[in-house]
Amino acid sequence: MTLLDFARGPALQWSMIILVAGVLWRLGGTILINAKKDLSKARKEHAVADGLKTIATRSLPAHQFEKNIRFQHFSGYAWHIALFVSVLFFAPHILFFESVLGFGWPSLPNSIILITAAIALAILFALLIRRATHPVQRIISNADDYISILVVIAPLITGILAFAHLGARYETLLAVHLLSVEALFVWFPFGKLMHTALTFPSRYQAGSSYGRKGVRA
Amino acid sequence: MNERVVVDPITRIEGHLRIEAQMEGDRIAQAYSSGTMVRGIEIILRGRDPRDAWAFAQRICGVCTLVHGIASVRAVEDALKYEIPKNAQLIRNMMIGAQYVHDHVMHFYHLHALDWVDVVSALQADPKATSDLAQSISNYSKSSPGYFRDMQAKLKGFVEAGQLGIFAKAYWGHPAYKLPPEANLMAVAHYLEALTWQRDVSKMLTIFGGKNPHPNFLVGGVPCPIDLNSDSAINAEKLSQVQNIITQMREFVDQVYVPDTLAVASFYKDWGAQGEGVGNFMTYGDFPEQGINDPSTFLFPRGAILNRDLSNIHDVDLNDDSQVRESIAHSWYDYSGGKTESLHPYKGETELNYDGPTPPYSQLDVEKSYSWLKSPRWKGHVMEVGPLARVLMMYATGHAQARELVDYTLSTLQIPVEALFSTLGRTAARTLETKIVADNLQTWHNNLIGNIKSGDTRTFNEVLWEPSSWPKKAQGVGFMEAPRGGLAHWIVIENGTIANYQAVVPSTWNAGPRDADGNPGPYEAALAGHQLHDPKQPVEILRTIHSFDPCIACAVHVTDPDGEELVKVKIL
Amino acid sequence: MNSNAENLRNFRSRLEAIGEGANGEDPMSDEERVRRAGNAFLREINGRMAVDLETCIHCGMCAEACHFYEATQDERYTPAHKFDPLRRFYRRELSPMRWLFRPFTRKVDAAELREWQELVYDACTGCGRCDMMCPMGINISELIVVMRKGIASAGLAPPEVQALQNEQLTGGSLFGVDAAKLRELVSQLKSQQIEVPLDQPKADILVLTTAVDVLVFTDALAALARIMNRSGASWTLSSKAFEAANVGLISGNTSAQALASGRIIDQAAAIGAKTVLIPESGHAYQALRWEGADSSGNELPFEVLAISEFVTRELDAGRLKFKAAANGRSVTYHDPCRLGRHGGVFEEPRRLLEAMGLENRDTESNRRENYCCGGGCGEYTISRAAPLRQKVFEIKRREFENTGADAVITACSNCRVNLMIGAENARWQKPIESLVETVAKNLTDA
Amino acid sequence: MRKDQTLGAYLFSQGVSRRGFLKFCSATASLMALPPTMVGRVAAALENARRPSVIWLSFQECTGCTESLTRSHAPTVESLIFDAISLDYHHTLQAAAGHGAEAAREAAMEENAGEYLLVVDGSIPIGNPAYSTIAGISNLDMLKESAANAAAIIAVGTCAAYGGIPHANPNPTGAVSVSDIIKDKPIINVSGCPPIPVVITGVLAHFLTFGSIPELDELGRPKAFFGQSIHDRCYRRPFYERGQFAKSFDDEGARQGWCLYELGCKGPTTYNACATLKWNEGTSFPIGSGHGCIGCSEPDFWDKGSFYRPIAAGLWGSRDALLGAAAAGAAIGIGTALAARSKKKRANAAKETEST
Amino acid sequence: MSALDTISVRVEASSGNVRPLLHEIRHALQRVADGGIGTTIDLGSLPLAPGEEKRIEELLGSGELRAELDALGPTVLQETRYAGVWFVTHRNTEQEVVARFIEVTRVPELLLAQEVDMQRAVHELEKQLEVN
Repeated sequence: MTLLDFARGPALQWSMIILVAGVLWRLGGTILINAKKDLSKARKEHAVADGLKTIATRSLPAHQFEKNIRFQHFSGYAWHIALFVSVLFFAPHILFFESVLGFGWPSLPNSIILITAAIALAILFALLIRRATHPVQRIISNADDYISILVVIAPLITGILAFAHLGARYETLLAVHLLSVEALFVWFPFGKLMHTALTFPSRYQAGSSYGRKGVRA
Repeated sequence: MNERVVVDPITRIEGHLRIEAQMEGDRIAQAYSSGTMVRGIEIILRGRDPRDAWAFAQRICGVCTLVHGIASVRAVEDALKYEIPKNAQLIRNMMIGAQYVHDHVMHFYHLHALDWVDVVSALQADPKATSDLAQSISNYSKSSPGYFRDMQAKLKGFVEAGQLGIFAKAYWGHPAYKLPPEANLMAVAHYLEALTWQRDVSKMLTIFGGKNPHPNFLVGGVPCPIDLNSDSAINAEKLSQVQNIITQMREFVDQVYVPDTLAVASFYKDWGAQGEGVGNFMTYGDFPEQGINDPSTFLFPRGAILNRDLSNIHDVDLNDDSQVRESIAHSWYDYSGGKTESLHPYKGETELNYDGPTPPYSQLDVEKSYSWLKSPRWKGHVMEVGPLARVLMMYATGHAQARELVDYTLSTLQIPVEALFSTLGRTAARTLETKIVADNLQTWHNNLIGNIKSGDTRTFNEVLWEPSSWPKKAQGVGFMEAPRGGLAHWIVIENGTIANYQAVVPSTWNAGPRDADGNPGPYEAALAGHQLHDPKQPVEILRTIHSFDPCIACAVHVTDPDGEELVKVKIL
Repeated sequence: MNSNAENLRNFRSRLEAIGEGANGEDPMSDEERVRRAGNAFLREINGRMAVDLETCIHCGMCAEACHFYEATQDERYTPAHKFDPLRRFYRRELSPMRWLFRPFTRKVDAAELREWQELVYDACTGCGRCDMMCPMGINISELIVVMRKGIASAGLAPPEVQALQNEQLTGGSLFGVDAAKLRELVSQLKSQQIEVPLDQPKADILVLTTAVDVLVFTDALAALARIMNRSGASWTLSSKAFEAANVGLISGNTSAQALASGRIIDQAAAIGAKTVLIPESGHAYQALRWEGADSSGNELPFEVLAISEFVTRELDAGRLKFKAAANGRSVTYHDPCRLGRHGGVFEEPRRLLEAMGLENRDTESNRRENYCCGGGCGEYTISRAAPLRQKVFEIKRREFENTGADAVITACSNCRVNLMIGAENARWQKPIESLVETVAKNLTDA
Repeated sequence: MRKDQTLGAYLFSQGVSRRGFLKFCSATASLMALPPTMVGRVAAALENARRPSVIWLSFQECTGCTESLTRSHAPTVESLIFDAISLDYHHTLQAAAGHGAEAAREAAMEENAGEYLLVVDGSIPIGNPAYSTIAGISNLDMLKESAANAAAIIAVGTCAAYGGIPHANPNPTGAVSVSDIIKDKPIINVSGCPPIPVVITGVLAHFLTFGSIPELDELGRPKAFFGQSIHDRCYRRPFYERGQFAKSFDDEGARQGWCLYELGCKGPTTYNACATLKWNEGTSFPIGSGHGCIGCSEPDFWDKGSFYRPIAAGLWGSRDALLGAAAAGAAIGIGTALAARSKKKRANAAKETEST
Repeated sequence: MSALDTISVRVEASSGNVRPLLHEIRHALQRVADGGIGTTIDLGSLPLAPGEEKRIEELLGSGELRAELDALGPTVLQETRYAGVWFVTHRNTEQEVVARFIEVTRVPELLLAQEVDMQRAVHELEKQLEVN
């Protein structure tokens, strides 16, 4: 079995199994440690709506905080959007999603994908350096933070190399790209990449628990 | 002297065939045909995407390089009730037709001719007399004395150098070779001509299918799009290239192949009285005009002839459980119901069960199993398939051109109609149907152009492409007339993958071993009674066997619907 | 005012002495501390917190919301860092993937509990401003409360907090205020023609006060009484349960919190109160309004109102009236965290100010984003944190000055004490006033 | 051409001019995919080249490789047979049969011991020697016997090179490649199903010219032909770069020659010369005729998923596995949550006895 | 539906190799004109789209000189519109194209009489003279 066969076949299959099982394991196991019912009388009964609203509103910082976190905010948005464009609108990726989901969508020209991937990569490097040097980020960082950023960086680098056919034969590059994505899949449920899923319940909770007190969170 | 004559390998065929002939004096009392190679492609096909099946099935054979691909896509389309566009139908007809012309010509010159043509004798020919001979039978342009002189010089240099290569150790000088040196030289020249010609005409499959051998097919149509404004599609330039190829084909068939066949045959009329076989003939029919489900529009009709009775054409139904059945009584397989059972392909089962001698061996034990081929039977009858069956069927059903060609041949050679049922008849039938197909290529090409001009450029029907659109379970049969005879693939599709796949191919019909009742297969029957001038140089065996155009890789196939204990081999 | 200032001076010296009364660390082995902290964590971490602990991405943006970090730029004050031991404990013990995480996650030890004492008591007022910042929507303040609970269970709450907590557990009120002291004040007020119904057997409204009001802001208590009387409600103060403050909530001792709330709830039940009125105290409001029911295990049989809510309601009902356009002064309303961000009372105080004809000029950060006074949640009682507090005060001072308002008004006596101390230390002259006193002053006489 | 005669002398004796010889050399250099600057070296080598004996064995095969050889136009199969090599054994083409055929093989092996070139098409079954025999001899034995004194072996076609279709899952006959069996001879893998004819003859020409095997890649294939992927040299590559893909056969993109990646083309992972040499005298190649590359020159290409499954879609099996994983993950999640709850309960119970 | 949909856009298959090839020829030609050595480009080594080879031929056009060589099949050496650029097509005896080159040189070497051939010619002429 060649490296590519391994990467396309068993490695992909198992990493997806680990991804799916791990995400549900962690999500289910977290949410189901249930909270006691809050016996206090709610100021208003809009907790659910407030929770849902906060999922959206927390995507933007409140005005008064904005100036303090302008860099993080902008860079966070920029790399997330760039990454998602690269991931979701590159034709070969769409084919992968189609194989999983059963449907696809239109792709963007490769030149745009290359730019977005490069943007995402550049920002991620900047953020990696920031994390290693900024006192606040350094003190709250653990191995998870570095592993997580590396498993996101790796597919971007390998993807760009595979796309540009740089450094090795295409199937090797493709295999390495797939393996790096699979490393991401495997790491996903165990590290902070889970925020992709957890941010929704987390924000919801903030919105609803503050909301029942009449506070817009 | 009741020795056993063994011919292995039978060369100038596709695949691995062994003939053992039990002699009684100088005559063959019983002949045994053995396929000595197995790959198990049908086992390999199980569990795969039915849309891929054509590529696997096509690798059953690289000589009839297209037929299994066609049978396979037709099987999948039959199972799924998948309609294909008219252009795709025409292009497929043209590809099949091109394959016929190419394959038959190559068989005649490169596989069969050397049984009748003595290459060494050609050295003695007079180029001028050769030229006269050539011009007397045809107006083919390459027939000058100089042309034949050059050819002879080349051959001479080759033979004198002492390295005979592919011509070494053959039966040159055997008294069975009856052609005069001039005819031999002409045939050798055409042997080489045909090599060049086939390279050119094989391009038709490349234009439509991307390469040859093993062009590409597509369930639901053909992969090549048609767009007169695109360089990347079938455009006017490519259509005219196809037209040139058809013209080139028809020229060669009319001016070289047909005249050569008649010329050579005129020296071997005695072969019109031997090598008949079983007298039963079957065709599935092919070259649809209106779609694969309307056999009445086929160029080649469907039917069965029993005991040479051309007046009574029997209906053939491939889905009927009682018609096509395979026996393994003398094959290296096992059935759960025992070796005496016979099974319809939908229910076919197989377990490899080799009980022959351990290689290296010198003789097979023909009382037991002795071949990797099964023995297919139609309603219990041994049937011959192939060009002779088709020509007889066309003749019997009144196909005008076929009747004309057959009558012309018989009268030219001054042989009776019974001579058709023979080694000679089989070879002649191949030539005649080549002409019919070559002429029809022009018709299909005209129709294709007409259809494109009318605005229809569709070559692929997308509706049932996605496996999600398929029923959970489906089964179907894809049939065709391969150059070597009726071919059918049976497929069972479950949950979008192949649950069972079976091919019963022409050479299995013709080359199969004895069945449970001890009835010999067509090869075996045809060889019985042959007189061998020299058992050490059994050219007679080659003549009759080659007249069937064996394709043994096609013929050997194994399936295993249960998927358990796939291989159980006993080595004695 | 004068009396307030004098009272404050007295109170400050009392505050500085509190810690001395404490015994220092409870005597127990470090293993026991860790075990108890762990048990507290186990009890307190609920599903909501689990989601939050799982979700934190260590972005560090919370630091930008924290006044302690802003004032010092000390990265240890990053809110996400302040609950790090809790996160690690959770990952080792409760996370769905605890078996996988445990080998890679350092165990929390006693030394860390001691280290984090400073971070969660001195350098966190639980104001919740970071909650509003967090892009993941994590309720950081809630997690720090659990941190306090763990540290408290390990006997490692700061001495001042422990001393106050012990006092409340034994005496019911704080800073040496007892029923006798209350009665003394009530009779003092009576001498000023302010009637305070004390220990009425039945009343619709149970009004609470705080030791700080009794000791420092006596005017506030007087104002409260005037308001209540003017509204014509049936109300009483109870000597058995007058203390609204809840040190258990501050220290992280759930038993103490439940005991303090229980006293009030029982007393309210005893007098058949339909309403319990919280005086100007943010955390008291939180303790009873939002956590009282959970502490007692049952829904409360009465409603809990902050005084500003009550006044607003009475105003709307026409039972109270303000003198029209009494002032024309400009003020800045400071939202007490536990009344505002944690309590949902933002607009009533502002409506009252408006109704009184005062121009409210909000600080740039206000309402849900308002900066804490810097000493909330008991922080101001910790002596050693005074320099830190003072740094934080500078943020408030800057914000207040930027409004250009004449005075600061707040609705929490703790905020007021803390701001006044900060102002005094900084020799900053801006008056820091009480909402309830202002209301009382502006009531119409009829 | 006699065996001891050099090619230069032979052509000269046939009346071919030096000019004609130079033409022959530049065509041969082109055929071997050598740069035109190499013509001089080719000429020097060819002049002294001798006609090698070639034994061609067919094992588990379909004869497609031989068919492909007959389609070669440079050199043509006839000039190959008559001028360039002495094809002493070849099932499909040779005149002799049975004992005569075997005698030809034995004679060639004896007379040219250590010098003949062995060409093999088809895989070799080792599940049971009887799965494929010629003249009663198993393929395995015949290969070993014929390889013993060969100068080099050319494994023609993917079956001989890598096991090919008989080797495809589940490999019912235990088929293996030539290099799985022969370890002590130079082996050139000319893969493809079938290989491009001029690649077969190009490799033969290389051996004829230089008497040695060409430079090979890690899979034993001549780099000159298998050095670059189909995708790298495909004329549709610019469409790939622009992200223009045919979405269905016969759609507008397919007609305009857009990239077939989404229809499962394996060009990016397939190394062969189809895109430059093309097939049948440059007529077309699979992609040129609208069908994606099926990857036929790569080992185990049969088992790399459907030919219509895009490379990027992976080979990860069914969605059922993911549903199973989801169920298992959810179950474990629920389990851990329940365990966590009971842990909390025990902690709450412990609180009753704890003094603070 | 926007008006753009009504404009039919025809995208020609293009490997993108034609222009670079012309550039290469230009540079090679400059070298030859400056007295440098010639260049030979094997068209069989270029990935070309269907029709592109024809396009190259059309772009280069045909010039003044055309030579045919009959040795092991016909070879046509056609000078293109651009002096010094030659289109060379080798065919075998069956007229099949075996190789195509673009040669950039003053005279393709194949046109020069070869020394061996001339020696043989001398020899044969002598024989001819002996006979007569």
